[in-house]
Amino acid sequence: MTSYIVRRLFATLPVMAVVALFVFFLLRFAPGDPAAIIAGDDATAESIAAVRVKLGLDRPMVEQFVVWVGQLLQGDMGVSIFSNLAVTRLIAQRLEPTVALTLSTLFVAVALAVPIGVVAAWKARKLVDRLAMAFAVLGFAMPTFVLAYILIYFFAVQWQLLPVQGYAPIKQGFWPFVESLILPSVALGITYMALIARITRASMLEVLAQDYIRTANSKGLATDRVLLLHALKNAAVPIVTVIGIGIALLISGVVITETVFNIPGLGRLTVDAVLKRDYPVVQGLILVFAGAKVLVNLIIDISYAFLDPRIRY
Amino acid sequence: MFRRILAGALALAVPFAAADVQAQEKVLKAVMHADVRVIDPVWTTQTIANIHGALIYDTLFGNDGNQKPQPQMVGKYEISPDRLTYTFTLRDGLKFHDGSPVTTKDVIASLKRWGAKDGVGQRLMGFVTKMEPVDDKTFTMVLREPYGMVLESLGKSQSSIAAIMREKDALTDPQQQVKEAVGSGPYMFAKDQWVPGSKAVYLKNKDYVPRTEAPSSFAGAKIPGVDRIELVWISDPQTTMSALINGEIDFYEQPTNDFLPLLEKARGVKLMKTGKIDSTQGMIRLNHLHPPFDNVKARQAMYYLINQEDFLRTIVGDPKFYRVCKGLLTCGGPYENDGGSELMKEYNPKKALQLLKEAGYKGEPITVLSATDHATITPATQVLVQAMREAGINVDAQSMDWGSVVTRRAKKEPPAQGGWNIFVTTSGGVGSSNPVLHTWIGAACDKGLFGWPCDPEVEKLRNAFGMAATEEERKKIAKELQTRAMEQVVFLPFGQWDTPIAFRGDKIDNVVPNTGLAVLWGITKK
Amino acid sequence: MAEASILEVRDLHTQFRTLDGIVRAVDGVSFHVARGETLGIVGESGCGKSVTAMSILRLIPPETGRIASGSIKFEGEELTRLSEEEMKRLRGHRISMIFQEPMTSLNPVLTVGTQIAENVVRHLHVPWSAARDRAREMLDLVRIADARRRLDEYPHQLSGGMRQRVMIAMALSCDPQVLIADEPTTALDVTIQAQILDLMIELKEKTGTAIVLITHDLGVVAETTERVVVMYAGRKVEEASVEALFAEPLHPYTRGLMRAIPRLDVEADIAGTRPRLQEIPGLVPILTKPIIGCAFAPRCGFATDRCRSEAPPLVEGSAGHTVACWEVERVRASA
Amino acid sequence: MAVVADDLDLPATRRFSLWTAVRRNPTIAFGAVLLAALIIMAVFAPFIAPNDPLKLSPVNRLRPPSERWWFGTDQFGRDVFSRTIYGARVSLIVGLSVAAFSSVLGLALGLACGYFRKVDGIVMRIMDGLMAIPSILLAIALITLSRPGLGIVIVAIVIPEVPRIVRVVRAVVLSIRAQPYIESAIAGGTKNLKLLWRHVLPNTLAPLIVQSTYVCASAMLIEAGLSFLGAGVPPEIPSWGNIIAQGRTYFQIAPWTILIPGAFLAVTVLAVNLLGDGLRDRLDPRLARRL
Repeated sequence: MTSYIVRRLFATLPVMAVVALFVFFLLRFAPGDPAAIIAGDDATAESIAAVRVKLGLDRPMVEQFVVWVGQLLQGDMGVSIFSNLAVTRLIAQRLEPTVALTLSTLFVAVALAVPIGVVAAWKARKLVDRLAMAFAVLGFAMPTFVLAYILIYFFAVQWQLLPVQGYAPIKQGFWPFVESLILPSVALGITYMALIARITRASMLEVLAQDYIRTANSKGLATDRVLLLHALKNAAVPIVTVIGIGIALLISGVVITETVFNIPGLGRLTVDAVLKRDYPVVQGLILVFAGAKVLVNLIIDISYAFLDPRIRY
Repeated sequence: MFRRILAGALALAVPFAAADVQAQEKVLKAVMHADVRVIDPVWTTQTIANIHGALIYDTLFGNDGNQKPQPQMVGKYEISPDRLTYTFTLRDGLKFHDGSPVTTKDVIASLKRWGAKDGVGQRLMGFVTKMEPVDDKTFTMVLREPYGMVLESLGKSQSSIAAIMREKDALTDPQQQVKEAVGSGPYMFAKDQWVPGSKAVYLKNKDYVPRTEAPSSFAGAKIPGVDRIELVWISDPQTTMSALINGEIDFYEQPTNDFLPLLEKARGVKLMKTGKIDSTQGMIRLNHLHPPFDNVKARQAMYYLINQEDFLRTIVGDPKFYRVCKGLLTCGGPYENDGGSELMKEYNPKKALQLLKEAGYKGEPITVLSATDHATITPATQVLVQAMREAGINVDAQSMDWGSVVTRRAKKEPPAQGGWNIFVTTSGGVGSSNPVLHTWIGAACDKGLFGWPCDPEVEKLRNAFGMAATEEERKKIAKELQTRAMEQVVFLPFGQWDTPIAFRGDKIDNVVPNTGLAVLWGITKK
Repeated sequence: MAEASILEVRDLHTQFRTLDGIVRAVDGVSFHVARGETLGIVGESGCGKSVTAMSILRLIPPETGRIASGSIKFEGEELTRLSEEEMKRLRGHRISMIFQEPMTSLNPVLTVGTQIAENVVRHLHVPWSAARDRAREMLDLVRIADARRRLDEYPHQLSGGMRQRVMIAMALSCDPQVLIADEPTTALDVTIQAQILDLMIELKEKTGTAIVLITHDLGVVAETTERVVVMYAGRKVEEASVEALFAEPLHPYTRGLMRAIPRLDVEADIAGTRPRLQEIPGLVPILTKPIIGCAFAPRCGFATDRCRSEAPPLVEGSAGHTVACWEVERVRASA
Repeated sequence: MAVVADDLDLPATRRFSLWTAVRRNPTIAFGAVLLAALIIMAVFAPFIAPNDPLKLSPVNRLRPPSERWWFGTDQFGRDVFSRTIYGARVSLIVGLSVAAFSSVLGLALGLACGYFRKVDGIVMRIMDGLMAIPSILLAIALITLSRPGLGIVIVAIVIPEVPRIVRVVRAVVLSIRAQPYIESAIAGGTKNLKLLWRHVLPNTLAPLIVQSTYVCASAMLIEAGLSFLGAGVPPEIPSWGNIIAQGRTYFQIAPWTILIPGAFLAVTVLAVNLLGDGLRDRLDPRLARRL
C-alpha cells in the first residue's frame, strides 16, 4: 500500500508540472499589466516601468518561470500584488472555510443522494423512482445561486432561523459553525445530490440485477439488509468514484456559493485574484486546487481497497 | 463507522464550544462600500483606504461638519499676517501605536510623501517652499504665495487624507505602498487578523488622548466607542441588506436605494440621511486627447444626450433621494451656481448627432468603457450607451469589471490601440463642492486626471480660487470657473444623489452623518 | 400421493410483461415433490424451468413478472397467498435454493462466514457467534478443509467448486425441507460436477431434504434423481420415474434431448473431445404469441396437422408415466 | 431480471412506430419536445417578444408581472419577458456550440490518443493538467485573456470540457482497439485512417452523443455562473445568466427578475438532461456506470 501511494504521488508530478506551466504562461499572456495596477491610480509611465523592474516582470519569461519554480520548491509562493501579504498566508487563512464548506456540502449531498438513489433503484420505474429522480435532476438543473437566494429568503430573512451570510470558524463554537454552513451546504449540496443520486441508482440497478442479490433474496433476508449491505456495498465503487469527481466539481460550485453567502474562502479569493490579475495569488491557488484534486483522487483510489476486497494494491 | 465519525466530530466540537468567551467584547460589525485591500491611504485614492486610514491615522487638522478646518493633532497654530508662514505646535499625548511619540520629523516626512502623491497635496506643496522643525513639537511651513486652502487641505477627508505616519513609514517611495499600518489614531489595525477580500479588524487604541471639543465630523474629540471594529466585506448588496435585517451586522454604509423601503420597514434598522452636501455626483468623462472629443464642439454636442432624470431614475429610483444638478460643483454646497448650465437645456439626440457631424465625426466607433459590476456606474453607462445609440452614434461598449476600467482609463493611446473615448464615474459631493479639492474639474493637460482636459484658463481660475481672500471673491471665481469648465466640457454631470446610512438603531448609538467620509470611531454599542 | 408430497405445484402460470407483449414463461405446469425425494426438471434454456423454481419461492421480480394463476402448496400451505413477510421467513429456512453460477451467486464483498451466518441469524434467531459456529459446521459438512480460516475469506479467494459447496452449505444451514437446485453443476468442471452431485445426494440422505434438481442435462438427471419432469416452452411434456423415462422416452422432445446427452461412458478421444452431440433442429418458439397446438410441433418429425392445431393433453402412456403427445404410439413404435 | 435474461431469449422482431418509440423512451420524447419548443422560441424570438429586450425605460423600473409586462420589468425598466425569450438564444447558442466544439475537439484528440500511443502520453498529461484545475476558475482565467464576448465565453467553457470528452472517447477507442477484429485488421495492413473511420469512429459516437448532451447542459449552467460572477457574456447581451445576475440584487423586491429566467434555465437544462438520459439508456446503457 505504502509503495503504491508513493508511486501514485510520483505519478502526479508531471500533472502538477503541466498545471504550473499552464498557469504561469496563461497569466503572462493575459492582458492587464500588474505593474500598472500596483503603481496606482495616477502612475506615470516611469513609475510603472520601475515597478515592473522591481517585480522582475521585465525579464524574459523563461527566467521568470525558473525563478518562480525555484521559489515554489522552497515553499515560497510569492507576495500578493495588492495586499502585499504572502500568498501562503492568504491561502492558509482561507483554507478552513472552503474545506469546511466542501466537506459539509459533500455530507449533505451524500446523505440525501444515497438514500434517494437506493430507494429509486429499489422501486425502479415506479412513481417513487420517478419522483426521486425528477427531484434529483431538477436539483442539478437549478442554478446554485437561484436556489441559494430562495433558501436565504425563507430560512434567513422570513423565518430568521439561520444566518444570512458569513462563516463562523469552528473555534467560535460548534453550533455557530454548523449554523453558518447549513444553508450554503444545502444550496450547493442539492446540485451534487443529483449527480450522486443518479449514479447510486444506476449502480444499484446494476447490482440488484446480479445473481448474488437473487441469492440474498432466496435466503429470505430482510429488504434493508439486502439493499444496504448486499447491494449498496457492491454498488459503492462507482458511487465513491463519482463522489470524488463531485469534490472536483464542488470547487467550482464553492466559488459561487462563497460569493452568495459571503464566506471568506479560497473560491472568492481566486475570483478576486483572477479578475484583479493578482498573478502570484492565482498561481498559488491553482496549484493548491490541483494538488487537492490529486490528493482526493488518491484517497478515492485507496478507499476502493476498503470497499472491495478484490482490489489490492 | 458512522458512530466512529460522530464520536470524532463530538471530540472536535467539545473543546471549541468552550472557546466562545469573547462575547463580552464590544464589536462593531460594519459593511462599507468596498473591501479594504490597500492599507496605505496616501498611495491610493480609494475611499475605503481613506476610511481605513482615518481610523488608524490622525491628521493635523480635521474639517468639521461645516467643512471648516479645526485643529486635530495640532494644539495651537499661528499664521503670519502675510499668510505665508504657518507655525504648528503638536498637542500633548500623541503617541503611535508602537508607543513612540509623534514628533515633527514624523509629521514633515508624512506631509512630504502625501504632498508628492495626492492631488490636493501636490497643489499645496506647489506653494510650499520649506517645512522645518523648530523642535520635536513645533514646525513651520513657509509658502511662496498666500495660498488660502492650507488648513482645508490638511484637514480634508476625501481622496487621500493627510495621514501622519511614523517617519520610517513616511520615507517609503510614494509610488510604493507602506508595509506597516501604524498610526496614532483612535484605532489600531490588527494586521494579523486582516483577511483581504473578507474583513479588516481594528482594535481600540487605549492610549489615545482625544481632544476636549465636542466631536463634529473629522474635528473635535475622537473617542473610540467599541473594543473592536470589523469592516466586513460583503460583495452582494442584497446579502448585506439581509444581514443587517437579520442583525448579523450593525452598520451598512451605502445600501442600494431600492432597498430603502425594505430597510425602513425592518425592525431595529434605522436610516440616516448623509450630511447636507455628502451626495454623490455622476460624471461622464470624455477623452480630450482623441477624436472626436479633442474638438470642443463634439464635446458640447454630448450635452444634448444627457437627460439627468433618466440617469437618476435608473440609478436611484425614488426622487426623494436624487436631485437634478446642471453644474459641476455640488448643488447644495457653498459654491453651487448656474454658470454654464444653459448648455444642458434639452435632450435632443438628433441635434447631438448633427453637432457631432459638424465637428467632424464621421461615424467611427466611439469606445465606451462599460463597467459591469458597479452599483451606480454600471446602470449609468447603460443609459448613456442607449442615448448614444438612439442618436445614431456608432458605440463600441466594452464590458469589463470596474477594476479593469480603472486600469484602462489611464491609457492615453487612441481607442483602437487600447485607449478609450468615454467612461462614467462618480465623485463625492463634499470634495466636489470645492473647486480646489474637486480634482475632476481641473484641466491640467497631461498632469490632470484621465481624459486629460487641457485648458490654462480653468487652471488659472482654480489657482485664483485658492488665493482668494474673501468668500465673495471665491463665489465669483467659482462661477467663472464652472462656466469655463462647462464650456470646455471637462466632464458631463448627470445629477447627484444621496445614499443614507443604514444601521441597527437598537444596537448602536452615536452614528453621525457623513461629511465626505464615514466616521466610525465614535459609534458605541448598546 | 398428495399426502406424501411436501410440495405440490398445480397448473402454474407465470408471465412476464415485455414491450413485445406478455411472455408466458410457465404455462400450466403441475408436479409434486415427495418428502425426501429428488425430482429432476429437465429442458432446454428458455423452457421455463428456472422460472418455475423462482415461482415456487415467489422470487419473480414484481415489476416485470407475476404468477398469473395456479397453486403452489408447501406442506399444505398455499404459498401464492402468503404475504411477502411470511414468504421471507420461509425462504432460506424451509425451502432454500442454490443457483447455477457459483462465481456470481455469492456476494463478492462479504465474507463467506457472514453470508452463511446471516441466514442462520435471520431464521433461527441465534446470536452471531452461534451462527458462526453453525457456519463452520456447515463448511465441515460440505467438506471444505480448514473451515475456520475459510469463514473469513471472500468468495474470490475460493475455487468454483468450493464456492458451490459454500452455496450448498448456505442453503442447508437452516435444515430446509426442500432444496431447489437450479443447474448447480453446469458451470463447473466435469470432475467437480460429479463431486458436487455426490455431495448433494449424500447430504440428502443425511438430512432428509427433498431436492428439486433443475437441469438441461439428462445425464445429471439419470445419475441423481428419482423422478423426472420434462418441460418445453413453459409446459410439462412428460413425467416419469427415471428408470421409465430412460427405458422408454415417450415424447419426441425427450428423445431429442436424449440424443444430446454427452455420453460419460464413452471415453474421450485423444483430442479430448467427445463424439458430437446431436442437436434438435429448429428454434424454441416465441412465447409472446399464444401457441396453437403442440409447442414442439414445428421441430417435431412426427408432427401432424392435428399437432399444429390442437394442444395435446397429458395422458398416461404407461403406469406413472405421463406424456403430452398426440402421436405417442408412432413415437413408441419408432423406437 | 437475471431470471428473464437467463431463461428467455426475447425475440428480435420489432415494429417501429412513433408511439412505441415514445413509449419505450418517454424521457427522450419529453426532453426532445421541451427542447424543440425552446429552440422554436429562440429562433422566433423577434416575433414572440413584444418589446425590445434592450430598451431601457427608467420610468417603468421594477414593475411586477402584469398584462403589460408578462414577466415584469427589471431595474432598468426592461421587459423581462422579451429578455427571457431572447435569453434562450444565448443559452442555447452557448450550450449547443460548446457541446459541438468540445465534441469535435474531444473526438479528434480522443481518437488520436486512443489510437496512436505516441500522442497519448503527451496529450493525456496535458488533459490531466487541465482537469486538475477547477473548470469555472479555468474559464474565468481564460475569459480574462480577451475582451468579453460570447465567443470567448464559449471558448472558455469548451476548454475545460474537452478533457472529459477525450477521456470517454479514448476509453472506448482503447477497448475497441483490443478487439480481435481490429487487431487482425491492423495485422492485415489496413490503413490507420480507414480503420479509424470504418471501425473505431462509429463505436465512439454513441457515448460521445450522450456525453455531449451533458456537456451542453452543464455549459448553460456554467455560462449562468460566469455571468453571475461578472465574468460572463457582456451585460448588454440578455443571456439568462446575465438577467439573473443583474436582477440578483433585487431578489427580495423584484423576485421575478431572477425566478423566471431561472426557471427557464432549469427547464432547459432539465430537457437536455432528460434527452441525454434517454439517449444513454437507448444507445449505451453501460455508460451510466462510467459517468
